[in-house]
Amino acid sequence: MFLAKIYVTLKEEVLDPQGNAVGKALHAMNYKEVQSVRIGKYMELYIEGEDAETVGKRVDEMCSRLLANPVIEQYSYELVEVET
Amino acid sequence: MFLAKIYVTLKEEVLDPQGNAVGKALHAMNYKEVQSVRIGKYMELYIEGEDAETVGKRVDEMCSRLLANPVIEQYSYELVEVET
Amino acid sequence: MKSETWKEMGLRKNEYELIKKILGREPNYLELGMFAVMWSEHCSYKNSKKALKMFPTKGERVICGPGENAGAVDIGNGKAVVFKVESHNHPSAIEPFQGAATGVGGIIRDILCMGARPIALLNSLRFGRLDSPRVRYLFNGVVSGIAWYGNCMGIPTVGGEVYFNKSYEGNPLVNAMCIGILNRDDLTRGKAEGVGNPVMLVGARTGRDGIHGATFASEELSSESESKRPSVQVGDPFMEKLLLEACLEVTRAGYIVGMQDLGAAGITGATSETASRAGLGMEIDVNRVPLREKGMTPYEIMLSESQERMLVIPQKGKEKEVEKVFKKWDLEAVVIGYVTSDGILRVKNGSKVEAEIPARALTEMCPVYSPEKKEPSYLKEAESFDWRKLPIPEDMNKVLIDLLSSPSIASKEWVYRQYDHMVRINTAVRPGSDAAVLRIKGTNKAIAASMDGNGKYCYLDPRMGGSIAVAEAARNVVCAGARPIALTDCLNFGNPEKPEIYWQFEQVIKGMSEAAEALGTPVISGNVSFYNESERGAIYPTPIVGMVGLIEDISHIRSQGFKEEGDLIFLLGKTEPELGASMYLEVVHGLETGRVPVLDLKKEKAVQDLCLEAIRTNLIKSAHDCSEGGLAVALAESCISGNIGADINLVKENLELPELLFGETQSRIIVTVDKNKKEDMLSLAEKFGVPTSLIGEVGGRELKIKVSEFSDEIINLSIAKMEKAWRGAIECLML
Amino acid sequence: MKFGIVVFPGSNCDADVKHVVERVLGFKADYLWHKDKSVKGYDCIILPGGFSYGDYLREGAIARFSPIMEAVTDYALKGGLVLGICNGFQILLEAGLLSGAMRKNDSLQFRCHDTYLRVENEKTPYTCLCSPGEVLKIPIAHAAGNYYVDENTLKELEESGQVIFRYCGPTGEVTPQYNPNGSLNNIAGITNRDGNILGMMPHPERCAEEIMSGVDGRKIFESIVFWLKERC
Ligand SMILES: Nc1ncnc2c1ncn2[C@@H]1O[C@H](COP(=O)(O)OP(=O)(O)O)[C@@H](O)[C@H]1O
Ligand SMILES: [Mg+2]
Repeated sequence: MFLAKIYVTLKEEVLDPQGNAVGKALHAMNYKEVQSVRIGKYMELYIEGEDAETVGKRVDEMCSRLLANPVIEQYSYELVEVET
Repeated sequence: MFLAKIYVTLKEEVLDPQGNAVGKALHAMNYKEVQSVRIGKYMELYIEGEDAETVGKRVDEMCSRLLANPVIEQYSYELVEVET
Repeated sequence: MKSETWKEMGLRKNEYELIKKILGREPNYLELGMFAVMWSEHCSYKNSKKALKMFPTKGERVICGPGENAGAVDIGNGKAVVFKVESHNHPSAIEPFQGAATGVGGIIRDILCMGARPIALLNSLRFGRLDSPRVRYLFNGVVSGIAWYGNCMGIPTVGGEVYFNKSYEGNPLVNAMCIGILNRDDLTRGKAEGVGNPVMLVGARTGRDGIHGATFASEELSSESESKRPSVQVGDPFMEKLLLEACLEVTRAGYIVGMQDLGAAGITGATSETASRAGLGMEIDVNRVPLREKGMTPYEIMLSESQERMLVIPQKGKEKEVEKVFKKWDLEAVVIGYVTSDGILRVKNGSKVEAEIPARALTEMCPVYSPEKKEPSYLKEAESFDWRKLPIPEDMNKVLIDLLSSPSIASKEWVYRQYDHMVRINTAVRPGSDAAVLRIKGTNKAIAASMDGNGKYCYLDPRMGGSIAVAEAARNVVCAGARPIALTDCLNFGNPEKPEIYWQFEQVIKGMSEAAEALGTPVISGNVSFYNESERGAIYPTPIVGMVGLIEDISHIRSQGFKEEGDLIFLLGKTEPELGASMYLEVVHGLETGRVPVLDLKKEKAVQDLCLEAIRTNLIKSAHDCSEGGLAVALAESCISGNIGADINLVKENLELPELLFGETQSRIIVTVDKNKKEDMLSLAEKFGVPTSLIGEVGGRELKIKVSEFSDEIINLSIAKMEKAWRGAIECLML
Repeated sequence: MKFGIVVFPGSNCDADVKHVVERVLGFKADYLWHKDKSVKGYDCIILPGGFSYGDYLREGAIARFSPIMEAVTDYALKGGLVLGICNGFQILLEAGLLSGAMRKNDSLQFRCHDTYLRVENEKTPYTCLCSPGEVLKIPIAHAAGNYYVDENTLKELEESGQVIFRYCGPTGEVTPQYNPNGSLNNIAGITNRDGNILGMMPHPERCAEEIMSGVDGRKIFESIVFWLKERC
């Protein structure tokens, strides 16, 4: 079994209204040292599989097909082997 | 300058409707090997600061006060020092 | 300048020559870019302008018509309503959620810059068929995008329509309409009046959004900035909500002389249009524009289409007050220039002049074209199609259920339950009836609104289809108890450079104009969307009409559901032997052909006048027009909406059963009347010269239809069964 | 009698509540700006619905740090009446004035339609004109009304009568079929232990006049008025 940790973030040039609003809120709460905030998604998938390579390929496919929206988002992931 | 990578996830005992829906969608797309899906948030904050320890304390505070809701969520974070 | 840069920017040779003549010199790169966007079809309407002149635009109530950011009509009590529709088809095809969301954001700003408070949103949507996963993805994304933006803004989305047809498979249509209200005196124009008045940019920061518009490759734009340009814009409804409140506050305070949203062509469009409307000029400094990204060039700044921005022109000396209001709402407001007397739009970068163009040249001097036109060859064939050669199904119950559960006819609850349609507590008739009704607080009045259009009709007979779109929209509003007062339209077509498409375009406008004239509903605003084509060809020509009607007394509000056991059911208007272009042919036989039902505008007007008079005199308790699916579907909808059955007896005469039950003859309305008022209804109908028949009675838990010459009931279906088919159909397909 | 209605950036039912208080009930209502620091002189504070701060991050998460929330908290802890409707409820949860949290609706969609609510406790300032078990028809409009709280607290809420409204059928049957969002125990509204703070997802202000298809929501406002009068 593998645990896939997937990070989906907005592409750099895409506006992040949510991140902006949170950044402003942090400033208002006096965390003035915060320079910028970007908010994305973090997903944990437990996946049955023999070896990291094949699982990795599948995860990549899931990301590009469903989990991330390639028009505005980018993704990356890590695989960790776990005990069943 | 530090980059704080923050992970906010639903507590284990809290049902994750979004994760379940994505899990079902993946099954329907024939990724039958997916055992479970949990969806959380991934945030990147750039923070001005001298040393990792003080910045870490501040980040922890931001998380517990605003970025995560302790009733249903847990958080973790990493700090990376970056060039300005 | 590199030769033929103008070509890459989408300008024609004659246009480039004209630009040189206007300027008396070669334009520089920025100037050329500004001309290119302003003279693009999207901004200049150069291919459609002539045809659009056919529309009737004047009327007693019209305060301002096409040409302003939105049209405005007087509704009495010192108040006016402002409305307009706009398309966001192409962005929604690429990214359905954000594309649709930013479409809603855009149309709201159009209403806002008239100084009006937006009080309602509607939308008209077209998709391919729901059995395709891609279509389901688009449909789901578009609906949730519309929901997100409107809900977050606190503007109720009260109505609209959705059709599914394979002609839209590669090209979904997303048309959004917004209605606003204001005191007549507060009406603001998109005019930069008063030499010396400051020009302020407010709201979101400017980024490299949507610069491609009219231009692509070039030397001046580094490949780096090219790659940084997002292809899709992300909406920020929260920002727009703040913008809305702040703009209304400065308007009401009387600080400003003009206001204009930043839409297509960004700062270039807003500055040249406001200056040109006032016959004045403007000088701005791109250096002062707050930017979201580093290293933006004047070209990028002038052409950026970043969302959630407005141009505000305050009276000189009121800058500080305006700034204060925006600050209160946590928004930036920055003076970027001032109004000048010389008629020139002058763009500076600090002290350096980057562009100097007569403002009028950008907005008024684009050449106008009359594209070639040609009647398409398929029309004759369609017209001669004879449905009587087809077999007639045995089981009409099944046909009715199939029609009720076909996605284009089925309940759109799956859609509108995702929209907050009640916020602002004005929605007296919610989505799900013929038209939505909004009360006007502080008066005894209400307005009704509906969006309609039938692409298949327009494909098979553009002129008739155009007329029917207007007539049906008006009829829907009438069924709610409202007198139609004006309309807005969105004309969705394929590539106008194809002669067949342009022919359809002209015919549709002709048909719409005739109906608008006959029904007394001037066209006060609108939008054209061309190039809706994919490899599979053009979409059906799809004009969408957004109709607004006025209810003088809220006690006249009506909805489509049957009300009370024992009420009499009348059919206003007469069913003709017509079945061409119907949903029946589409659902039962998979055919989209035949002769479109004939609309007689005199009859239409008479039916509408009769219905309104009968509502005004309290004869009518419910009203529902017959549209797609014909009489049987309309009866079923009234049963389901009212949660009560009906016993119907129809006379066959010269009609075949499918024509009688499912034909889509125009100018028909089903109404219910108290059982003691039969004669009153009939004599009123006679007075208006409308053939009217008593067809049944409200009651029971079934819809039962008997037809003369047949001993058995032709239709006998429980409400529960019909409701399940109708209400559950889309949800079931979307699971 | 005077009501205070807090306006956060992104509030959008503020005007609706004001309309009902002033035009339907005939009392005075003031808007209270989120940057204000005092709520003195009011008999009841209402946090209206909407999308404060766009509902970015989490519903109510940012609004709860608005300057005025300190004053509201103070006021509430001293026993003042505080009613949070929809987004207002979410803000009260985030602020810790009520227990629990909201998750996204189980449908993952925004839902806007009528719901039926069973009145589970008619002894509160907000329900004192209702009869026990009365069923009210009040619409919802939200994307995150899926109430959650840990098991122990839930038990406490239930036992001490803090669950005020539950989603139900037209005749009061509380079943999953009538749960529009996945909320635990079909919960639609709760109070704090003292009963002076109510959070509810449905919008009573949307059904307080005949023309708005139903007047059941008026009962909640009238209860407040009745309770305040009785107490004086
Ligand atoms: N996209 C939509 N948004 C909101 N309401 C919709 C939408 N589509 C359909 N509706 C609602 O469903 C009802 C029926 O629509 P439709 O079948 O197009 O009616 P009609 O045939 O009378 O024009 C109308 O009240 C309409 O407002
Ligand atoms: Mg209709």
